[in-house]
Amino acid sequence: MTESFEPVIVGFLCNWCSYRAADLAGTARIHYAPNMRPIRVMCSGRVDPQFVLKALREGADGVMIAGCHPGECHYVNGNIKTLRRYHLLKRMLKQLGVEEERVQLVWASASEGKQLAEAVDRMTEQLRALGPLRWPERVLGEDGRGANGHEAFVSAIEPREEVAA
Amino acid sequence: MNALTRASRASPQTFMQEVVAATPGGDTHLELCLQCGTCGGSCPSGRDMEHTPRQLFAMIAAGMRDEVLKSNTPWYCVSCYYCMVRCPQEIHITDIMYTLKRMAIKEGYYQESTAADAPDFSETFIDFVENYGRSFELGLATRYHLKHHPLSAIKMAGFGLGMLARGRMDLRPTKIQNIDQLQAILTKAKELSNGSFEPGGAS
Amino acid sequence: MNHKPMEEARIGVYVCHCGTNIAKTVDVAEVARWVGEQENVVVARDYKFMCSSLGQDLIESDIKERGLTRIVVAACSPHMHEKTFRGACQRAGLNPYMFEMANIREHDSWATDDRAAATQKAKALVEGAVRRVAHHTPLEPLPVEINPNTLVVGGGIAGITTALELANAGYHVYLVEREPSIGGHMAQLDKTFPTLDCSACILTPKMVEVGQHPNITLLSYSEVEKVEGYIGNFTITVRKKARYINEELCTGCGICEEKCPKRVVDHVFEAGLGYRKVVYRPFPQAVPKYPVIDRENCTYFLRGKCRACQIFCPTKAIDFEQEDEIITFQVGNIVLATGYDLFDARRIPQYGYGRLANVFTSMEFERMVNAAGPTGGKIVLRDGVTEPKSVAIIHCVGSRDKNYHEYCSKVCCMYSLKFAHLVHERLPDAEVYNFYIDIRAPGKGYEEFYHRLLHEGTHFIRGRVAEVTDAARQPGEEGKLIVQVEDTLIGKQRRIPVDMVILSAGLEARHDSREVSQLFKMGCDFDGFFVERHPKLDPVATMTEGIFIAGCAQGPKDIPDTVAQGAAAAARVAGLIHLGTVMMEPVRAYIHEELCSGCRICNTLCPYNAIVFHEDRQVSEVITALCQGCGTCVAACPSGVISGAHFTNEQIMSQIEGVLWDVRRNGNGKQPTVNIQQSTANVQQPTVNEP
Amino acid sequence: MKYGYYPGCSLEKNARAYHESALVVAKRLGIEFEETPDWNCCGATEYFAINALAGYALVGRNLALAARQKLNGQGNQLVAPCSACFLNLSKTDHYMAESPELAEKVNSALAAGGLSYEPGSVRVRHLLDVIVDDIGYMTVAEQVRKPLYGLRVAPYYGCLVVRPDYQHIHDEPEYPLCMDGLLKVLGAEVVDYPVKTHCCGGHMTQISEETALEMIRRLLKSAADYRADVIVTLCPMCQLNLDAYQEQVNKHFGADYHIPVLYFTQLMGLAFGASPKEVGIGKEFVDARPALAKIQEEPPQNAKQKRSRPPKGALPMPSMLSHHKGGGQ
Amino acid sequence: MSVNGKPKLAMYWAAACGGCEISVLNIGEHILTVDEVFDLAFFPCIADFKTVDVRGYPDGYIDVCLFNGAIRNSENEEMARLLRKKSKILVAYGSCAYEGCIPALANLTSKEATLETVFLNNPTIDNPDRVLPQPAYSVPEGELEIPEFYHTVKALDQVVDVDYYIPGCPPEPHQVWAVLQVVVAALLDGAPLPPKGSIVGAGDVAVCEECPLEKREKTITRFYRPYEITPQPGLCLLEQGLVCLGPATRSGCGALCPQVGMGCRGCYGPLPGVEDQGAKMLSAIASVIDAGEAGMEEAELDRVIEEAVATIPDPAGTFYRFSMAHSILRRANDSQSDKV
Ligand SMILES: Cc1cc2nc3c(=O)[nH]c(=O)nc-3n(C[C@H](O)[C@H](O)[C@H](O)COP(=O)(O)OP(=O)(O)OC[C@H]3O[C@@H](n4cnc5c(N)ncnc54)[C@H](O)[C@@H]3O)c2cc1C
Ligand SMILES: Cc1cc2nc3c(=O)[nH]c(=O)nc-3n(C[C@H](O)[C@H](O)[C@H](O)COP(=O)(O)OP(=O)(O)OC[C@H]3O[C@@H](n4cnc5c(N)ncnc54)[C@H](O)[C@@H]3O)c2cc1C
Ligand code: SF4
Ligand code: SF4
Ligand code: SF4
Ligand code: SF4
Ligand code: SF4
Ligand code: SF4
Ligand code: SF4
Ligand code: SF4
Repeated sequence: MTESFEPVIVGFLCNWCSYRAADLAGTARIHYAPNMRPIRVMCSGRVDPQFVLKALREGADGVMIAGCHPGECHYVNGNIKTLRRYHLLKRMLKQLGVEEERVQLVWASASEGKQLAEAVDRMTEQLRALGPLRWPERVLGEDGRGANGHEAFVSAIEPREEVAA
Repeated sequence: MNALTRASRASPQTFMQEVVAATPGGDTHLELCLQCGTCGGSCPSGRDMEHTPRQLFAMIAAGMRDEVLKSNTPWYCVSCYYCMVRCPQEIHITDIMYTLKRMAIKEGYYQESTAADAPDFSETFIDFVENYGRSFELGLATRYHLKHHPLSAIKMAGFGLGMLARGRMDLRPTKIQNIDQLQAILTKAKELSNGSFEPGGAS
Repeated sequence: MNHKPMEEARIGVYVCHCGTNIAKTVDVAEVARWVGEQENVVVARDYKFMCSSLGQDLIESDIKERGLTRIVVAACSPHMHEKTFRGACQRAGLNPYMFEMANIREHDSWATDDRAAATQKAKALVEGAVRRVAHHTPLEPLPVEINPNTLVVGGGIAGITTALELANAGYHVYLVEREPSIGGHMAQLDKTFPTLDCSACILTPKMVEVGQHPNITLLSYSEVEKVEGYIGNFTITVRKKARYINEELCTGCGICEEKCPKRVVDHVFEAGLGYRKVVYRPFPQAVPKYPVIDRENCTYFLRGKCRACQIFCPTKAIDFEQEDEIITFQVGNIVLATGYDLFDARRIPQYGYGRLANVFTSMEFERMVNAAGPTGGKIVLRDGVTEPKSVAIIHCVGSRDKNYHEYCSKVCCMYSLKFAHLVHERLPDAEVYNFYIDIRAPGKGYEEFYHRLLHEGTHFIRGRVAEVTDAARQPGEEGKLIVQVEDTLIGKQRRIPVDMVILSAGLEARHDSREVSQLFKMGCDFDGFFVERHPKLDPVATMTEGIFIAGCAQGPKDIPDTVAQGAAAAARVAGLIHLGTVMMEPVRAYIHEELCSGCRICNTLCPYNAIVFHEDRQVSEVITALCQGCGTCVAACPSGVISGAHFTNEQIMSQIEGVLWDVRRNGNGKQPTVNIQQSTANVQQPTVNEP
Repeated sequence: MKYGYYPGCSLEKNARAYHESALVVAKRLGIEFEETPDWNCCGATEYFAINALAGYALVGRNLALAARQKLNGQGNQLVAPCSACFLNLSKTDHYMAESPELAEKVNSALAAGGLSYEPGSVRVRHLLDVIVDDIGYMTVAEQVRKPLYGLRVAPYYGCLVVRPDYQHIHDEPEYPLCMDGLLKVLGAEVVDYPVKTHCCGGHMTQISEETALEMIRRLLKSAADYRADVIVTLCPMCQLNLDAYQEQVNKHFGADYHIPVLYFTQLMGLAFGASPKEVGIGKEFVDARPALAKIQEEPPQNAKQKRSRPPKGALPMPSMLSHHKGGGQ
Repeated sequence: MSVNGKPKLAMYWAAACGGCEISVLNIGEHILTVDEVFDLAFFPCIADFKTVDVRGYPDGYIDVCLFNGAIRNSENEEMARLLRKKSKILVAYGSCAYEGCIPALANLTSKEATLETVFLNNPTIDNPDRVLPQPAYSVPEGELEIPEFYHTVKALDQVVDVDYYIPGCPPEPHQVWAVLQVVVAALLDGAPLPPKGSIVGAGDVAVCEECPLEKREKTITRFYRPYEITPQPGLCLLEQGLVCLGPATRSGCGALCPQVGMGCRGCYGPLPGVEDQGAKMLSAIASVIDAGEAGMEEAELDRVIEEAVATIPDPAGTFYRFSMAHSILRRANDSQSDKV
């Protein structure tokens, strides 16, 4: 856990609220940690838990899912489904030894640029304290060049052609 | 991280930043003063202050260090917190008054203020607390008044007798059992306070 | 584990400087150089203003000359210029959906000062877009027909303006108003600043026009209960509350009101300063003209006796059996003009409202000075007779105060000046004190009005009032209200004894604005005002297509601004109706039926019921016309057989890989595959003007 | 319910009447107190003026000791009857929670004495709040044996219990009503005078007597204007200033105030049937006995009717209590 | 192909339960055909071969090797590499070899904890000296080497290149037979082989497709463990609150488990286009939990949802029962591991 460790956060931001909140934060020149890298989705309900795992597996130190407050979803209640998935996912990630702070669900409506910025700052702070995740090296012990069958693993999770016998 | 707050906590350069850094607790918001005057209007002793709290803040913003620390204003603050709860910018005014008192004492300014003996009152009070763990009104009254208001001390003597007669004053101070522990804590606190929250300390 | 695109993608990447907006913080040249080395990137350039016509030309010519098949622009938010660049692609013959934008301005350069970190982040965002765009497929936007009818909610001056503009353009409007009459706050006002025209005189003709317009269906005393559907085709359910008056029989003669034996304080129209009967019209010029029976206070409803109104009604229009009516209809667009609530001055007890009799709110004062109001226009104390000899007007009550509302309410300075003028006019001998923090008079003729008040001899005291009290300290204060303030220009505390205090309360969002915004599925800001699509460039549209806002529902404003917004919203709606169809983003879900197992997980998830299950074939299907593309079902299908156009798993997974280029294992050190275009654009092009 | 109890220096000395009456009342109401062992002075309004960190550490020691008490097996509640103590304890807890930097420093100081304090682990309560909120008016009413009929009481809250209200006790710090309600339950007639949260002058008596006496005069004048028989306080400092300096105010301003100043617990005790001595009556400078003699056997007849109808033609008066929501077009 | 013209068949078990060999034998009378068509080159379960025999074979000597079992220790890995070298076609046979299966559930914990449970802290264990397996151990006869116990259990293709996959725990006999037929046709008649990397012996639609139980719109308020309720016959189990991975699992088994009232555990692995079976099933299940609605207070909302999802006590074990080794995260994070 070096002093200079800067966590990388992948943010899944809903097009209608949190993405615009991030736009607003920028427009208002609210400065916050540059550690979150946003990916736009149409609704937080689009966030497939696979995306979260993928981001962690690819080296992110944390994942932020952001959507409108319950009751304000552009698509009525997509965020409620997100919330349900998030709670179950959180339980599962706990079993997988991923600290709770690493995957966070944040509500930020389009006007809450400040709140979103604060959430990013807060999460960045928390991850700095936790230290890097670096799943491939630290958990899987991969050196990055196909040792331990890494490459085989890579090909195995590629979509495969399949044949019914 | 936020640029808005960063200005206030970083190593102090301006007088304003210095005051903010020396004020513990959450965000003091001092830099947000609108000069609306709610504080000055609300202050019960505002009538007798040389500068209203608002004026003091304008002077702080203008970097008028000497004038601010010489002012009797902080010493006339009675900690009523009216200004603080009414301030539309949620400025921690009362806490800032305490900070200014500390600064004035540390830099010896208070002797020039019209409330020159006020710090002595506080210091005498504290002296008893540090030695006994409890305050001691009789001792405080005698020591402070004899020193500063020998004339009124006579008047106060009547007051003191009234207190004694009503069983409202003890002749001897009470000492807490674990006075060593308290003293160790206070000594350590004073040592640490050279770090921050005190005038001149870096944050 | 790269997700490989189907065919070889030829990608062009354009990194925008946005003048210095981006370039100041992000090393744009370096980003362009670096991305030029990435897989599939054929051209990478940085350029001053990508959205300028020259910037767009650059994309077009590269597509044509270098055979680009996919475009990435790293610039501002897609909400700003996605349309612009899709247009450029289209003009060059490329399907506009083969484009992706990386937001390195709002999300990056404006959010930090750290140049190294910002540049690193920019690379991540650009690489995410590059990986993603490789998986884009050509799409066609979906046309949606627009129902030409419009719903306007709220019949204040904003709603009235919108309704009339549309109706006069020949389109049908349903105007839903909660109160028994339209008119809103403007109907309560006496004179309007700065010209001092009589509010009722300019408003009533418009109200009458609404009432009579063949293109307007006025649903007063009604509330919207349900909103379904989407732009072009909303289904609206309205509850028309029972008035207990048969509108077909009622002539509006007012005899019932006259005969009703019971009066109650009118907290709505008279702002608590006057009384009304239990069967009432809020004011004589009410539109529609029919009265309503206030069920909560009606003696008949409470005790089963009375019926005075019924007995005396000449046309037998009173109907105690009437029930609420539920009405449904279809509209293509919605305008919300629900206005504001006045800040409740009781929340600041030190100003004494509710405790000290002669402290009034601004709206009470409007009613007091109104010739049709409870005092017939006389300015008097609470006892109803005494004329005040001195009046204090306190600005910023509930506004510019973090304990209540941080924002400035924009109109109260001006109406406070108006009040001062009215006091001078009616009580020439009275002293008037205005207590202010700043006088905000930035409108046409507003500052001049302020000067007029200075001439009239108003005392302006700069200082926010600390408290209003009846605790006298000095003999001159006995029996008076004392306004305690720091006169900040003098720097001293002052106590001004007066007879009457008027609290210039601010405007706040409707108490139910959050529920209303949820009903219509659009956003509210922190203070409860509806959020506009863009604060400068799109102030009457919302994030939700087909829903517009106007007037004080969007934020505090005066009547001229309100009217301008009302008309602007009407123009936006008229434009859509005129087009007849809108093109919607083809972001839709699609179920690969041959792979669907019919597990029915997805069936209940769609908020628009767009997913149907075919019992015969045991498979599910998305009805494209209903789907709005949220992607919830896509994320849920355990078999992974629903794909969400333009937000496919491959696209997002690749983007994840891209944004993590620097921390991924194997993510680094791509061999440069193609030629590098290094900051050439700057050199080649002459100076460019601001877009 | 068991509470930690922090009497503070005043209650041991000049405010003994408060202490004694509080214990009488607590016993009747089934409140159990366990005094925080070996507590020290809270620093009043003085310590922060000399050294802020030491001031917080001074209070921090009390909090740390209270946190150790572990009453009721749950979060400790610490009752401080003195306003200044109450404020200093809750302020220290609040600022330590708000500023991790401060918390860390205070804790390093405490560590020198082998102590530590986790912000939030003690809930600081004022006695009035405990009686009104935890016990409730109903239970108090049940204990009333000798109602205070006919006694006109000016409830005086002063500053530090209502402001800055770190504990969020009051619906409305500018216009608190909880003690008014309590006194009404005792049968007293409560005057709604406008200065009930104004400042008593605090330590200004020691620094600028002129300033202090004027502050005290304002309070006495308003109470007198409203024909109060007694002023009721909840703070030793307020009691002392209004009581012991009344004579000086009279001299200085040529006035003639004779308004006894009692603690609310003293009146509660009396209403509960305790003897004046038990609740410390007689320790005050301005003798309370003449005022207390006004207490009647029967509730005054005119109490209800006094609410005269507004004159005809008068405008309706807004009510402070019924916040009319949703009104206005 | 060998001298007698018969293709050489091998079958080997690594970290596995043995069910897979049984499944091959279970193809009934077809086993005779197998015997007829193939020459056994290595099949420790039914014939006496030694590793040295295999080492002696030239590379590519074996035509088809059915490798079952996961890679748990160094011996498993060594055998995988050996058989890869000696085989033309290497098939990951059964869920363990395909995706880690039950052995890979050990990835939810650490090597140390696993050894501890197996050798030390277990009611049936008497190990007062707390002896743990050592890679090397001296006995009077000399130095003994036993295989190294890995930290992470892997699927076969995570250590060697794999040609085909046959999922199932164990694979269903009729599917096994169908696969063998394809291979035989290719080897003997030159028919085309499926493309490398294919998953054979399974469908590409979910188990639900084959499941005869009636599906309705799903609204589930809580989940039950199988012993807690008796499912109503004829009705989809998932709807009744029994976790069934059918929707996220490849068909091929004929929906064996649901048919007998036991929710599908997911042994045929994820569907095409799905990278992570567990995450997908989690997403599906959480989406249809009928807990919490938009109007609620946020804290209340969290509470009711927490409560509902808590009825699935072991989500990782449930959703990754078979696919842990192939899941996106592959194993749990336990920082003190030696990462082998
Ligand atoms: C004391 C005072 C004095 C003022 N004086 C001036 C002045 O002199 N000059 C000037 O330019 N401006 C003045 N203003 C400002 C002016 O009142 C506003 O600019 C204007 O009234 C705003 O109109 P609106 O239509 O947006 O809102 P409103 O007037 O509030 O109208 C909103 C309407 O929507 C209805 N409604 C609300 N919610 C619903 C719902 N859910 N369903 C159906 N209907 C609903 C309401 O009943 C109301 O009829 C003054 C304001 C105040 C407080
Ligand atoms: C220094 C400064 C800073 C500002 N900053 C902000 C800000 O930060 N935010 C903000 O909201 N507002 C700001 N403003 C205000 C903003 O500039 C105006 O609100 C806005 O530009 C007005 O736009 P317009 O179209 O009405 O007029 P203009 O921008 O003046 O456009 C009028 C156009 O008409 C053309 N034209 C004029 N006469 C004729 C003719 N007879 N025939 C043909 N064409 C003609 C002109 O050439 C011009 O192109 C600022 C203003 C100034 C001066
Ligand atoms: S009340 Fe607050 S904002 Fe106003 S002058 Fe005082 S400190 Fe400044
Ligand atoms: S806290 Fe001090 S400065 Fe503020 S109003 Fe009270 S006495 Fe005045
Ligand atoms: S506004 Fe124009 S110049 Fe600025 S970033 Fe967007 S495209 Fe570039
Ligand atoms: S308009 Fe004037 S009175 Fe109203 S909030 Fe703004 S500054 Fe205050
Ligand atoms: S993406 Fe799916 S859930 Fe969302 S609207 Fe379309 S069909 Fe419905
Ligand atoms: S969830 Fe997927 S597999 Fe199941 S019914 Fe829907 S589309 Fe078909
Ligand atoms: S029981 Fe399982 S396999 Fe059968 S339909 Fe239900 S979910 Fe699908
Ligand atoms: S139902 Fe599921 S667990 Fe059972 S055999 Fe089939 S795939 Fe395996």
